[in-house]
Amino acid sequence: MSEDFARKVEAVLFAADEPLTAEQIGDHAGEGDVKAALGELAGHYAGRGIELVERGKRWHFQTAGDLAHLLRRTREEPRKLSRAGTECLAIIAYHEPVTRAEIEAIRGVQISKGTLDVLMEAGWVRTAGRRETPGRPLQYATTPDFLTHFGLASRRDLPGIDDLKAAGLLDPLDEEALELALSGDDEEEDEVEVGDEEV
Amino acid sequence: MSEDFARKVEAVLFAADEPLTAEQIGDHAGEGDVKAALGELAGHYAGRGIELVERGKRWHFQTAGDLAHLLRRTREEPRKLSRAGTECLAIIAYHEPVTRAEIEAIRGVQISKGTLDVLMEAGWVRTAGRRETPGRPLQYATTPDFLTHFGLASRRDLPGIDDLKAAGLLDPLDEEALELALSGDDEEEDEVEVGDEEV
Amino acid sequence: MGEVVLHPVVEDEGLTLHIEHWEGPLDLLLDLARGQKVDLHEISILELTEQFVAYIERAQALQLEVAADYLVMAAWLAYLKSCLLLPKDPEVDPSPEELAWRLQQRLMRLDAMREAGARLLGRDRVGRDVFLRAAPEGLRTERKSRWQVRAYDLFAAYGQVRARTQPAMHVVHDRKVMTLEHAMERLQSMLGFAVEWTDLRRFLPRSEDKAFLKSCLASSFLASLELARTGMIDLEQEEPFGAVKVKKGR
Repeated sequence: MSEDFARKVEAVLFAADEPLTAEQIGDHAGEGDVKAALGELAGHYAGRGIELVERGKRWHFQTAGDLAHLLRRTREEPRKLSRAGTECLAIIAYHEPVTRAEIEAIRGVQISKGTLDVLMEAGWVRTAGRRETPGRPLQYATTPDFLTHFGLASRRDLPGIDDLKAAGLLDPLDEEALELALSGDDEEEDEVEVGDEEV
Repeated sequence: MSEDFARKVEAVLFAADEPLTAEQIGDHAGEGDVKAALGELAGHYAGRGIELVERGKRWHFQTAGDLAHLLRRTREEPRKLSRAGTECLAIIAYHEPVTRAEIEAIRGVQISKGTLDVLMEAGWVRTAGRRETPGRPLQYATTPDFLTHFGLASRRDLPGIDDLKAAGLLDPLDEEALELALSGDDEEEDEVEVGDEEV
Repeated sequence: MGEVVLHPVVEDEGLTLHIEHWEGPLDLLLDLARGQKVDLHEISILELTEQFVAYIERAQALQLEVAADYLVMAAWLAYLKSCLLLPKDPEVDPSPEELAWRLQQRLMRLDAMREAGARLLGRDRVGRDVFLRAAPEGLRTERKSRWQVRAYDLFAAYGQVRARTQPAMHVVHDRKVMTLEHAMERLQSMLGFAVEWTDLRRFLPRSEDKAFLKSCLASSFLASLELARTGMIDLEQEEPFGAVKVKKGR
């Protein structure tokens, strides 16, 4: 009985062209305990050539990581990120929600125009409302697709996040640090930014 | 050992964007007995939500055929029938079998093809043969579903002209009241109706 | 920074120059600190400061263009260095040690993020290390309209169609009027009495029917205009809206 439902869930996930939430799976598979079926399937596929994984509350099948060498068509990365882009992405992921000024404070340098755009275009970063502080700066955060792409079940899976937290390296920056980081002309840029991004 | 190879074949087939021959599979999966692995996998997946199938010496995974219906979900959304549709349906009900030209003559307004399509899609109207007159126009009539939907035992239960008159539904001066009786969103459609009728 | 800066890098004792993109002064500082020690907790801020300032000074001596924020950092570090070397002044807040600690923290923060980024990129990534199904059947949700209409709407609609298209019969009530012909005849026959100027209204028949009287007045007025045109009568009106008077023509 439950196995019958599990194979429906299996079929739906297999046919889907994007990761699905338990709810979306239920919409297609019909009546049944989706959570239980997902657990059953994940267990069944563990160690096989295909695995069932959860990424940010969405589920999908993917090939086993250890078989990458068989399947990789080219050695090239799917999206080559610049060093600035990589650092920005890490800062957003570990500190989210985070403002542009905070990213710049941590890196000690202004973000060049395209950097955030590239991350948003890749679908890994989204804007996450405005911070209710003077100037109401925009905040940035990661997306479910970010978790999917980097194989993270949730943000708690970010490499070393617990250690960094414990070491206080993810604490909010105090204002002095923000000031120290940015020379006077940055502030102007910030204001311009607010205007730009409202469009 | 052979199981280890089977999972490679499994991953290769899963990630492939088209059915693969045993030879192509071998090119990716490396050393091993592809035929044996395919047999093993086919056995493993038999009866599951995913099936391994061979078509013209090419192999691929596909969603189990008996579950195909899960992939196409229809969601019903309640929508109010337009005024044009309602009038059209009423005319068919009172005058059936009736041709399109007759409906238009009674309404005094042309009807679009979409209007009749909607009524047929709703299951209330069917075609009822051709009228044996020049041009042999199609005739329309109501369906048993129509009676069921409107709680009518038969077409004789439709209120007669006298009933309508008694209810004030035939009074030309009452047109405004009627418009009010028909819900607000009809008004928009009324305007459309003047030109080319919308559904 | 977007601009290209010529960066001095010490190799052995000599100075070689590389055109590179440092990601800002903090980045350069971090690289220098990394050169000192693997554990950033153990670096010497004083030494770091000297290295950075020396770099920038050499670059300037070679007349290379150095971006402003590098110069700002060099100046700040030079200040920090002098504070650290001077005898302690308990009045200064924050203390130079505190400033040095903050700088160290910032380097550690940046370092943590740099490492995190590298570890992130090194994970099993979709499309590089793990693969999704390349040709999924796809799920579709087809929207179907469930048409709704109430029986009342249906009957009302039919009633309306009938009401709209029923041939309408327009009945005009029989009304008593005086025709223009009649008014002319009447006026002509009565003209003999009008030797003096006479109010047109005195020629109207007596009647209780107000609508009929209006018709008589209108027709008689038109008749008087017609008779005046042919010279049979004269017309006079002393002021606008005043009484219209008639007299037999000469």
